[in-house]
Amino acid sequence: MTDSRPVLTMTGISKSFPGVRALHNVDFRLYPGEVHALMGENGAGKSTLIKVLTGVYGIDEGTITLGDEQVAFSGPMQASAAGVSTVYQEVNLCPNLSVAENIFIGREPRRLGAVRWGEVRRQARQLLTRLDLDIDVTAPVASYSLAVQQMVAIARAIDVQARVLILDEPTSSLDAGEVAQLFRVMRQLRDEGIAILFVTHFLDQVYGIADRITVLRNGTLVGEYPTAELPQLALVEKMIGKELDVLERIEEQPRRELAAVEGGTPFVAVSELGRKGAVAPFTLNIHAGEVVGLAGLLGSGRTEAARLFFGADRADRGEVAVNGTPTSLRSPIQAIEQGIGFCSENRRAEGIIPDLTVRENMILAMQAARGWLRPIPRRRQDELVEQYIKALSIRPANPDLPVRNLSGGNQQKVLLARWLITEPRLLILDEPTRGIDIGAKAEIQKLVVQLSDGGMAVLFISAELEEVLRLSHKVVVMRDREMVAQLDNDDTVDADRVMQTIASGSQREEANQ
Amino acid sequence: MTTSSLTTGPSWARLPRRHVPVLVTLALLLVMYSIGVSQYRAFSNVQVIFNIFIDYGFLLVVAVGMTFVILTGGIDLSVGSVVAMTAMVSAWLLQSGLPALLVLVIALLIGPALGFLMGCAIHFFDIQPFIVTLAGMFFARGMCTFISSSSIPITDGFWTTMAQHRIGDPRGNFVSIGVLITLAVVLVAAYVLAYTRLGRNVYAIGGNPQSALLMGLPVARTRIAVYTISGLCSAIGGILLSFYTLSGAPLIAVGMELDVIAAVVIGGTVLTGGSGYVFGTVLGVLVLGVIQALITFDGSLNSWWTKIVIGGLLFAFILFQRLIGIRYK
Amino acid sequence: GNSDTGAGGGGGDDKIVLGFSQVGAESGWRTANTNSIKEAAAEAGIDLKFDDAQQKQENQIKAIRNYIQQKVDVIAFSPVVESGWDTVLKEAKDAGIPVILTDRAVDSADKSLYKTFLGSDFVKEGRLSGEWLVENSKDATGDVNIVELQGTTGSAPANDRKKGFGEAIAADPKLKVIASQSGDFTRAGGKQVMEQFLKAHPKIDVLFAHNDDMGLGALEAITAAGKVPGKDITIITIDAVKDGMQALADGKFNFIAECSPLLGPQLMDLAKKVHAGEEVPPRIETEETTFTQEQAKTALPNRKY
Amino acid sequence: MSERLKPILSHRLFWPLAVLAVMVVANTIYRPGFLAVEVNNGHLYGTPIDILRLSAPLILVGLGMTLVIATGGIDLSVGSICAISGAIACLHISEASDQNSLVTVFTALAMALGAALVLGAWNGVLVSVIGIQPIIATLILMVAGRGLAQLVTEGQIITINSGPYRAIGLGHFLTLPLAIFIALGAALLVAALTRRTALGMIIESVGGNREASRLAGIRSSRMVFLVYVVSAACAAVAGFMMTANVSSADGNNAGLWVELDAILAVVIGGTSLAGGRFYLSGTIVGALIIQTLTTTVYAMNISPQTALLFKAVVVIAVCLIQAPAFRAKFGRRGRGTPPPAAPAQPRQKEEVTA
Ligand SMILES: Nc1ncnc2c1ncn2[C@@H]1O[C@H](COP(=O)(O)OP(=O)(O)OP(=O)(O)O)[C@@H](O)[C@H]1O
Ligand SMILES: Nc1ncnc2c1ncn2[C@@H]1O[C@H](COP(=O)(O)OP(=O)(O)OP(=O)(O)O)[C@@H](O)[C@H]1O
Ligand SMILES: [Mg+2]
Ligand SMILES: [Mg+2]
Repeated sequence: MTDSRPVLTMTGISKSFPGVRALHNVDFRLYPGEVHALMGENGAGKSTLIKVLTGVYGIDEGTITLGDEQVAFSGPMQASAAGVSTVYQEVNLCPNLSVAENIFIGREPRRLGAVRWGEVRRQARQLLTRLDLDIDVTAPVASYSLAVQQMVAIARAIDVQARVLILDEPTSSLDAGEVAQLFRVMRQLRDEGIAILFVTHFLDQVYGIADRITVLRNGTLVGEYPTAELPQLALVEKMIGKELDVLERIEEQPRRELAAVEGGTPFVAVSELGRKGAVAPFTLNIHAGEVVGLAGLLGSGRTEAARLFFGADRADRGEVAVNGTPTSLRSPIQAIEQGIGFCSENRRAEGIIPDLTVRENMILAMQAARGWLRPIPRRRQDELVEQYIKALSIRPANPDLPVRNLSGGNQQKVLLARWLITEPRLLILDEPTRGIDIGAKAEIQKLVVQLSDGGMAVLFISAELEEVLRLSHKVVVMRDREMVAQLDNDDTVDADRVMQTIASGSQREEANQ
Repeated sequence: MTTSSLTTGPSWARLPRRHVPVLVTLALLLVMYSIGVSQYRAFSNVQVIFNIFIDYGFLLVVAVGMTFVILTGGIDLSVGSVVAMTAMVSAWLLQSGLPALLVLVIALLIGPALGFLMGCAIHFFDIQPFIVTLAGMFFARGMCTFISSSSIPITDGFWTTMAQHRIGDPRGNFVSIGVLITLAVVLVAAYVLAYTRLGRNVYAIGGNPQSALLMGLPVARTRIAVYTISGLCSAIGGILLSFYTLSGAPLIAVGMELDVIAAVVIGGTVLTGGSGYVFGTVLGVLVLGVIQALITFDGSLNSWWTKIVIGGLLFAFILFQRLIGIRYK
Repeated sequence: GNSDTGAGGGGGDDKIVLGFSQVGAESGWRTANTNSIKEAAAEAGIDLKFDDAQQKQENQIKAIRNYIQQKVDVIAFSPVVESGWDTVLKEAKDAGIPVILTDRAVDSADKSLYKTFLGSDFVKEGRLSGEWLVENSKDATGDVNIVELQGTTGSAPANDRKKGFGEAIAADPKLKVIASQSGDFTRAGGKQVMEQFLKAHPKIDVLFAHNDDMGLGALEAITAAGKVPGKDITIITIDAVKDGMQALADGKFNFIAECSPLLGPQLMDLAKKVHAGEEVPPRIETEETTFTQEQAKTALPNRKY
Repeated sequence: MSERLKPILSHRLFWPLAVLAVMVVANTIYRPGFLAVEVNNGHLYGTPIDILRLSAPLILVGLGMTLVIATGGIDLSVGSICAISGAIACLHISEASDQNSLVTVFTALAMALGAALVLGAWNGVLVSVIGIQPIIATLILMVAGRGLAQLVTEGQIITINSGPYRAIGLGHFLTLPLAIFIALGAALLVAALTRRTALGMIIESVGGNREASRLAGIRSSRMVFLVYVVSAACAAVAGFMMTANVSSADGNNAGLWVELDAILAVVIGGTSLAGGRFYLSGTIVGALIIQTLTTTVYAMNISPQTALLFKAVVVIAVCLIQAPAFRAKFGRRGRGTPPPAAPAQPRQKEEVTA
């Protein structure tokens, strides 16, 4: 399967940022016709290794050989010209341009120097069909959900005539169906002899597609292994440097019975809440201490429903009662005052404030709720920030670093901390584990369970159905922007059952109570 | 498994949505024009519109260049001074006896050269465009007074012809050659933005420069190119101005950059970059022209009321533009 | 005839319509000029269409074009700069509308483009100031150090006043301009520049300011430096606006060359004449004088602006 | 470079201050008396004092502008607001029977400040409620405001003769010009308001990512509204100083182009026009640099014809020397420790997703 000579060799790569040594003497090889997984915890240096390769960052030490030549790209433009095609970790598209244009910009089909728009659209449609995505390619990319954007970015990358294809966490917001589709395309490309570098935090995906695995830890190379020779547990051990037991613990965590949490007035009760063009009216109760999972396919309207709960978008019909008293949630502030928190799936556009420090990002929501006149005393800030840096193992553990300098996964944890600090009574988590490593993911799941035991209600959205099923007391199934079912999460409910519900759709299942 | 398609309607019904701001602007412009016609009889003369094109030709050319810059999310404050400097240099060189063609070439090179340098400083040294082009503005204006502190008349035959040749019926309605040059510039710019890679890269950078870089687009080249283009447009604008006034004056076009930016923004281009059209800029310039024409035709305002009314009309226009634009979105 | 006057011409058909394009309202002087013209027009029964160009030549050209469209009877304007008027003036000529220049001249080679020029001579103002200084420093022994506050760099009054003054003081080699800087015709500018002059040059005998406002600003700087204006430093300015005249009468200034803004009545006169097709002289200078401290005391009570 | 120097060299204010020092040194070489300060009538008198006094209005306008820019906006109307407030105050005083009465002066100040607040609120509404782009929203007032100022003064220069009002621009306190204390007081007030409370962080957060801030529960619109009001208030006080400095209100010229100088000061001070982090101390140093530059032109007797060229050169030099990218390229002559390579990324601009 693999050639004898690597298409890409990186040797002795070191890279430091002010105050952080992101990579230290790392070697990496990539063979044509293989899928090679790059693994490591959040902040291990995976993205940095990729960016060093494509010239986004300069290298401090080390050499890169592509084919037979030693290369030092001055930037992504040169890299892609040399046949290295990359999807970077954060979705990097131009929000103002159309889907078709985002796919083809920089290499549009032209005649006499003029872009052939018709051709661009036609080819874009074709390409997306290959990924099984049927959307309007003339609409601006920003009008689509993050998952669709991720697919578009992938489409852009796989169309390039490349020798090396790099995918940095392409699947973080995709659901099983999309992932399967993506893997089909990846295998096809691999068989054509393309070398694929693949980063993910999903172990089953690694074992599903990767031929070999390279593990990084703390910016240093742990080793390179054929997938077949590295069992899951060993891989995890190599990534985190110690044995992991939380993973098992979470599996056997006893979830309280639904009956135990339901009853009494629900904390939030919405009836026929809806917004034209976004979500069809739906009715849902969430009780204190209850975890409600939202399941559905990409673009099924989970995010939009969640936003109505938080007042991020205004509902144009329906009623809301908090603790039995009717209220209206017309803006995030009102929702926060009612004790609701919302952690957005789109951390770059709607989450982090890149210039502010980790500390400031963490206390922002709490501060906003207190009002500007009552700053949180520095000592209290320190306590809170330190507590959550430790609890969520945010690295580097320096609260005064601008959050933009953190790795993607760590930024996500900062956002989570922002809401946990406010101690909300209902926390809406939209893809909270997106881009988070397995250790931290387990921690977060544990946290959700703990919080709900402590009486906090959680609305949990994840592209990973297993995760939803593991945590929720109740699973709400959405399809085509409509709530189609509410399932009590008892022994009868499993992934297949949910998928069936999604597929059969309209048939409304008996909502509990 | 196919993800469901959620398009909100047939594509023809959605298409104009992008153009809503421009269409609204056009409609409001027509409303304003008809107010003028209903109030002042001579306002309906075709020549009034032609005059706007004659009088605002150079502004429009410069605004086209500025559109490129603003689309990338930058700004160019040097344009007014570069216009003045170009006119000044032409007048000065002609005065010293250089042949017209050579003067034209030299004058057309200075603007882009300065723009290129500013673009390099902005891109390679990562200095904010505002400050770099402000320095460019000081520099170009300084060059004007350095060349001569009083205005220099142009008597060259070529220039005079360009200035005074009237296309159309000499007694009736006419436009100047400058207007044709202006229209040519507008068309070329519109084509470049819509149909060439350079144009598309401009939009991409305006949308998100970091993404554009990671998508492998030539960010450096494009950034520098837009400032060079703006410099070139200012140079053309300067030449047009020197046709228009047949002289180079050190203090001409002071504060023009603000008019230009206003025209571009009124035309629907967003200052943070990434969205806007050259056609919108044309409308923006026309809006300024019609406002000015309304004021002159009225002829009863005193100096300060003139300013207040200009501000008021501008406000009314933008307010309606905004309110109607939102409703149709 | 004006039977075809465009709409907005207002008034009866027999009224002359005068389109006037003013430079702007950049100073008190200019406002006095505008007021004079408006008042005179009302008095003379002339229908005035007024436009403020906000110090932009382009705006003036636009205004003139619009006046041509409106078919006014006479066009008058105070050019922002000297050059660049040929094209539009030709259009006016072709449309058969006579043009009168006020306040500032144009450098057009073709004198047939306008009927007449009415205004002051900036060079002369500078020269008168210089001549007075030459006369009054006859007895001085040793060098007389002059500092000059120029108007806005590149503007016609600044250039011309500097020129006239320079020519006049060349007559006496004792008179030396040791520093010359632009104060932008404003009080704040004059003050700020003068502060630095005072620190850089321990011995300043004369201040020549291109307008009263800069002189008034400089006064403050001189006082703050502990010197007595009008005594320790001789102050010469141009314009003779009210505040300036007051300073002169108070003995703080020493000499002002007048630059009168009251062109209105003369302009209306001319407008009627050119409209009737009468011949007018190609250049009419406004009646202007100069003031010394004594003259100022007598003139001050009946100054209009 | 020695390890001890590093923190100093990497301090944000190091390069702006260095530029300021270079200008002062150059001036002193040109004219040794440049730094001389003497006592005159019981006040300190000398060029450095002038610079401080004259930069006071610019510092004030710059303070407000810093906050506006921190939210990602811009305020072009400050110059006009200076003119209007100065005009209103002077008009009221000039009409009073006793111009020296404190009551008159305070009423005048209150009226003018009130008017400025209204204008600031107008700007704020246009930007935050109606959603007009800041540059164009404030351009409206920039144009119309000049007209309003002239409407107040009827196009004339209103000269007043009021001791208390004069004191705002020219008075002394502890031998130093009062204007310096006013500017300093305003700076301290703004600094306290923003840094002692959470206001500063909230403003930075709104400027850094408005949508994210909204979702974190910040009333973004209200903050945006507020900064324009503060900016107008600062401009109003600056307008008092400018008019008091020459004891007259000139509707046309007071505060002309001060918006450009203020923006320049803010940018030299290290605040990005894209919004986000802001540095009040940087703005103050920026304002001092600009005023020193102007004074240098006068003090060195640079001819008016070339003064702008000189300014251009200095401004570009200031920017270059401050730009980390420039220093990284040309500063690493010495073989020693190479400075960490700055990421070759343009300044990050947040993705604005609809
Ligand atoms: N631009 C930067 N400036 C400073 N430090 C940075 C920068 N980019 C990354 N780092 C640091 O380098 C380290 C490696 O980050 P990197 O993004 O490569 O991690 P990663 O392995 O991709 O993690 P994740 O799984 O969370 O994406 C982190 O400690 C991060 O804080
Ligand atoms: N497959 C698709 N086809 C067309 N539009 C889509 C699709 N997926 C998402 N969208 C668009 O994305 C927007 C947001 O959908 P939303 O975020 O509510 O979905 P979601 O269930 O949260 O899915 P995701 O997993 O993508 O976050 C919708 O406005 C819709 O127009
Ligand atoms: Mg990463
Ligand atoms: Mg979602």
